[in-house]
Amino acid sequence: MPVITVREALRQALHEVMEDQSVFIIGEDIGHYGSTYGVTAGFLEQYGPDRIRDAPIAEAGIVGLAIGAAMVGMRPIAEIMSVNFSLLAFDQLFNHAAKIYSMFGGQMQVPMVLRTTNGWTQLSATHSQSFDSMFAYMPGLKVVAPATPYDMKGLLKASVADPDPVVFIEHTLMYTVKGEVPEEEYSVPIGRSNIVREGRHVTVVTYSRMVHLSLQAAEILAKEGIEVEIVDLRTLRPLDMSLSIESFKKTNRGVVVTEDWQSFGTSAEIAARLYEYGFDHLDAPIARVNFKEVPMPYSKNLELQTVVTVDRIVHAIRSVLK
Amino acid sequence: MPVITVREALRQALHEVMEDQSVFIIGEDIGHYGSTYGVTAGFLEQYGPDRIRDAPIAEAGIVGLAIGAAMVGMRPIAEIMSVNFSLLAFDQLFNHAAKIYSMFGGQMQVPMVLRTTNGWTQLSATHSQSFDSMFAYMPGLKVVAPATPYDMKGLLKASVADPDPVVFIEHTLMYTVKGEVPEEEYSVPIGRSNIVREGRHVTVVTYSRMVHLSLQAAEILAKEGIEVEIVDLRTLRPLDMSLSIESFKKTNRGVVVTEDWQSFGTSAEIAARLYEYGFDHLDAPIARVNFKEVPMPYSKNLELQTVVTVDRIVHAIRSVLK
Amino acid sequence: MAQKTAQPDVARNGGGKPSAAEHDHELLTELFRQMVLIRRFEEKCQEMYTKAKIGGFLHLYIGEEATGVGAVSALRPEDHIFTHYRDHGHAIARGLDINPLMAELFGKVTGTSKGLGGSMHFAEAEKHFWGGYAIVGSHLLLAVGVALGMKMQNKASVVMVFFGDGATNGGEFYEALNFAQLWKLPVVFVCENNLYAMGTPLEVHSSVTEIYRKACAFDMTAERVDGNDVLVMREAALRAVEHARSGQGPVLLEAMTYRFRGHSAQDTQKYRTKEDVEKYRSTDPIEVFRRTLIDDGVLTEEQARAIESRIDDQVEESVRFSEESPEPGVEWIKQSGVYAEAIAVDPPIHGE
Amino acid sequence: MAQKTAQPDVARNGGGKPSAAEHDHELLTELFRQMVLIRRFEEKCQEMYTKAKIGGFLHLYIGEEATGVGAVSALRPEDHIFTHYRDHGHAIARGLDINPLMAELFGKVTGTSKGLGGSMHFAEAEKHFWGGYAIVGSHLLLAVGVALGMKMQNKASVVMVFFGDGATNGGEFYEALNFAQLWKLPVVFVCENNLYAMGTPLEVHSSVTEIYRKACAFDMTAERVDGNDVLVMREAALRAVEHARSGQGPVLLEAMTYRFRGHSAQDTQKYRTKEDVEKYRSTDPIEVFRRTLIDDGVLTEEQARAIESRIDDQVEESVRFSEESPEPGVEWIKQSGVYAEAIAVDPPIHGE
Ligand SMILES: Cc1ncc(C[n+]2csc(CCOP(=O)(O)OP(=O)(O)O)c2C)c(N)n1
Ligand SMILES: Cc1ncc(C[n+]2csc(CCOP(=O)(O)OP(=O)(O)O)c2C)c(N)n1
Ligand SMILES: [Mg+2]
Ligand SMILES: [Mg+2]
Repeated sequence: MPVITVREALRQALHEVMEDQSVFIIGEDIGHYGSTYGVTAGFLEQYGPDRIRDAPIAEAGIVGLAIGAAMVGMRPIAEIMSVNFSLLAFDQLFNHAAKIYSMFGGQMQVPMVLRTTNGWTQLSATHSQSFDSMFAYMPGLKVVAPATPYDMKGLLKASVADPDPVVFIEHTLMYTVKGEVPEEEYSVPIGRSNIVREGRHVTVVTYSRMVHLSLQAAEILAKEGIEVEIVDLRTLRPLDMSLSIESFKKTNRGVVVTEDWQSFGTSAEIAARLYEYGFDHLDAPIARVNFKEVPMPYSKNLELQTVVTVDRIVHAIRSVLK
Repeated sequence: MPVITVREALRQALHEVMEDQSVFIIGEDIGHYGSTYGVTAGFLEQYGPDRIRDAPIAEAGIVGLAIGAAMVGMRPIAEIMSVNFSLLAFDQLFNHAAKIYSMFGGQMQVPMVLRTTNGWTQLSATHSQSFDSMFAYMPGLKVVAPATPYDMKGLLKASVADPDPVVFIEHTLMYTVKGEVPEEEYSVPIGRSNIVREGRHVTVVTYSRMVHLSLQAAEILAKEGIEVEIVDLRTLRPLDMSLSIESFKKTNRGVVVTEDWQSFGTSAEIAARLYEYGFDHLDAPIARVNFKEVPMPYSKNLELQTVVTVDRIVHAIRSVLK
Repeated sequence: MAQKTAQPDVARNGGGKPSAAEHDHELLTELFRQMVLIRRFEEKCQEMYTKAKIGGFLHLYIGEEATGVGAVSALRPEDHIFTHYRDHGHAIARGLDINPLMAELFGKVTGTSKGLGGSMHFAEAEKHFWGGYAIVGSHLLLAVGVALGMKMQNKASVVMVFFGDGATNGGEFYEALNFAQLWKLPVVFVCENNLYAMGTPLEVHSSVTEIYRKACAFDMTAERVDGNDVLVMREAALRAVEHARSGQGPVLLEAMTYRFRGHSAQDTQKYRTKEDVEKYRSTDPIEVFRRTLIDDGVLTEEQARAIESRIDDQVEESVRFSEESPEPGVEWIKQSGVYAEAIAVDPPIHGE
Repeated sequence: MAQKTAQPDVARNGGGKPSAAEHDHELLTELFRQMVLIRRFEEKCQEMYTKAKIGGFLHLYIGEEATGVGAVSALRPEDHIFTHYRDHGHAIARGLDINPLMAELFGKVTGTSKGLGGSMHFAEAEKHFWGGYAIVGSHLLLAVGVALGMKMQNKASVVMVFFGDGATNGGEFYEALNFAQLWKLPVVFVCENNLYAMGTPLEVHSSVTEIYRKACAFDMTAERVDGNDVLVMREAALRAVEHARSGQGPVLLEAMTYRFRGHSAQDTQKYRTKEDVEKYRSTDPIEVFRRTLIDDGVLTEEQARAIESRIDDQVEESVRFSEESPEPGVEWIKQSGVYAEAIAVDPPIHGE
């Protein structure tokens, strides 16, 4: 199987869905600029300005227009350059995209995808956030946050095909991550978690970029004979906990690794459900590994002490095995 | 002690803080209209349009202006008529109010209060939400959601006096709730939970309007000899779990009651922390009682099946005692 | 190097008041019928609200009927409508049957939104009536999105979107105008300027009180019209729709009107005097139009009465229909009511 | 009833290009010095960025110096400044010492924001330089808020806020203009129109490309000026500041300028040709002003060189200062670094 980057996997998915004439892309600097993270580079030249719509800096507008177009049969892919700017579109996303289907008694559908990206690297407080838990909190949205090139491609295709609004969360530090992607067409269903490493001593539940760091942590611990099982949630809403709970029932120990703030972040719900459904199998409190709860500092050293590192994951796993 | 409503308690607090000339109120329909929920009725006449600022329907503007004014020594109280419209101000609140202190290395403070209100009563999907978990997720904000007239007054006064931005969450169904409020001046510190009913069989952790429903549930169960201890968190950020955990260590059984959606809502963090810190005292999984996870339906019966009721709390308490 | 702002391209002046007699009598009668139907329907709504048959917020359009009826009459079936929470008038003008509308208010499954939406969320997708929205100003962007979708599908349909004067200060209004003009999308923005945003007077909330002039920031065609004259409103809407349909881009119409009732059923109306309201009531757009029709020989008094009494029966019937209708089922508070394609997961995420 | 849009109240035409000789030589020299300091400082930034001494985003102001220097020179110490992420020029023009600025870029505790903010978040509260903000258009509302605070405190100070052409399509821009005009607040909005929002050309992102004309929607005084001529810019800013200070309300200035470098250090500049950039470079505002000063006898070539060489030393010194400075301590990633008044709770909420 060809080994390609996350960026290339996303590009493949987008090229494939663009075959459907109802699909178009709307966002800032996706065209003339050549795409902030290179995902749509060359698309303007290939598909023209009608379907690759360079938008003004107006995030509410971008999402609102996508919703409207979706209501009348288009399949818009709206891109918000970084998740930090999505706050400006929260009203559109939560009060409209998430509500229109049920509020009007199922008369209308909003088959749109909102692509956006988490991330950090000395970008300071307003450019290094994660709002995963906010998106995932909202009934009416589907929320996807894949980790591998395979899942990126497969889930992006499923997201575009889905009749409901999907928030598709990427990560700036993952575009160059490589993995196998088949040449044949495929898609990955929304709402299905995945075991990415088998083990019997401890269950790590995670998603997005933290899958890769967790795998690294597992490698380190494997050398000491600690076998870590890792579940990649892939989708946050609906949240498929079945494999995680099954795994937990086997290992009786759990660590939740998420790249956001701990309190009221995604790890809270994930941990709560592990406790609830794994109740009879609790050998130790479940550890959570997350950002320190501070606006991200610019200073490199402070930033590295704020984010999640392989070391911190290793440490947390050890702690639950004590 | 005089018994007054939540509305009256808020009015008293606002009148008292208005004695400080740097305090002013900005919001929609707080003046000419006479205030949507009556809290600032008569204030325009008493304090004039300079300090009671009827604003255009521009939530980002209202919050943004409040932040700016706070940076130069004012103590603005911004009112967002209903929390559902606060989404339009999330960028201002999260990217500015919450960040300015730390992002500039402590040079500036943002002593503002954002008053807003949760609630429902056949207002349908976009007018019946709670974003408590979103506010509480944000480092840099303090988040307060009192339940009684006493706490409303005391915490509003503390919020206005606080040097940091405070989100102060009220509830449309609580303005007429009555309780004792002393005539002497007082304030209630931010970040301190409170035991509102003592009991030894089960710990209910809750806040805001759910305190009252939980008290009613406790009354019902008391008749069967079940003694429910109820902790009112009062503040969501910082989250003081000490009393809840202490109580849990005594009762070994817990129920978290919050008036929002369950997944990724406030009950997730509260439950996760009870599990984490009460780990050695777990006799049963902790129950969570919340909204059904759907956009709120207009139809009255469906709405009543979606929201939290005393019955559902009673049922949950019984379930953890089994 | 300082420059003067160019004049926005203001649409032709509507000229004097169009005379009723120049119009097709059937059309005139239909406009009259619609206005009366809206009025009587809403008077019944108020009554049912008082009886607690209707809950939530109730924003009545009473006094503003000429605006909605005149504007919507300029549209073709393939055109599209978006509106705000004060949506009864637009729905009825668009020809939505009042039985499902009243049933919606009663929260019944026969309602136009299955009882899920209520007063603020009337909709009928098949009639391209895309619904009432309750976040002020926010639906304008959806309307522009529909226009974009139509343009990309090479359809010549126009989107008309209604909103209030208060909706022209929030950012989404301006974003919508810029997108529409930038991409020359066929949108007719109809601002119903009733002089108040809830209880906040126009001059207290907006730096420019002639709302149509806000279009100048986008070089958008704009016009202020008397929204209380159904024929003036219709003429202006016809011009605007033609402008949009012919590919010349969007238009902003400002319709001057007035609401006779409170902002919602909760409103104590401290912000205006009874005399203010009475002044406007004395030129009630329906009364004035009725008199014109009779004076111009379009209708006789008896014919007018007959129309009114048929409408009263129809409204009574809508109440009966609503009373007898069943409530929506619990499937609406399960994931199947939330998603077009619900995904079952284990354990269920949703506390079911 | 259709009406024409009234003309916005456009400020007096700045007239012809002000001649350098008319001005105080000390002032002219100072303007020159500031522009050169910004240029050399940023050239050093680029060098340090390449050496990975500086991280994150780096948005250079090179080419636009005349705008910031001319505009800020119109302010008094008691006045206030807000700006965007492209903030180095405004900070230096405001007189912030470049040692803490460079140290900020190095992420050191001696930085102007203690190393917490980086390039996009220079600030010095004591100089009323309220900081660079990185959410496009969003800081305009804070600036209006400061103006409101000042007015309520009866202070005659003016707030100047900088932003790009791309920032004039988002809703917050319009909300800010409406609030400022509605409440007649002393704000000077300075749009730095450098023809691109990142890589999106002006005409692709904005329906009206003469940005100053957007003020017409608020009847706001507005003017377009040559932002590449420091004296023209200064004159226009003086007029605007005077207008604002005297209680006549806000002003929108559109400064025409051009950035010579990419949007940020990551930019591959596919959206414009090398020739485009060269054309502008040939009239580099610093070069042109330097030549004028020498031609008009304000400075000799030697004096200009002496200034430049002092600046080079100063910039070198700022690097040395930054290298030698310590990093911020871990107290900044505890609650004490997040809140002016941190509250300790048990167990700690914050994973500490
Ligand atoms: C974003 C937002 N802010 C506030 C409200 C509350 N609200 C509902 S209607 C209204 C007044 C709207 O006035 P206008 O736009 O003039 O329309 P009208 O009701 O007069 O027809 C307000 C403030 C809301 N629904 N949405
Ligand atoms: C709300 C928001 N959307 C997008 C971005 C990403 N972004 C940063 S700068 C920029 C372009 C801004 O262009 P302009 O306002 O013209 O300023 P310039 O950089 O040209 O000075 C964009 C899109 C952002 N920071 N904030
Ligand atoms: Mg109005
Ligand atoms: Mg620009």
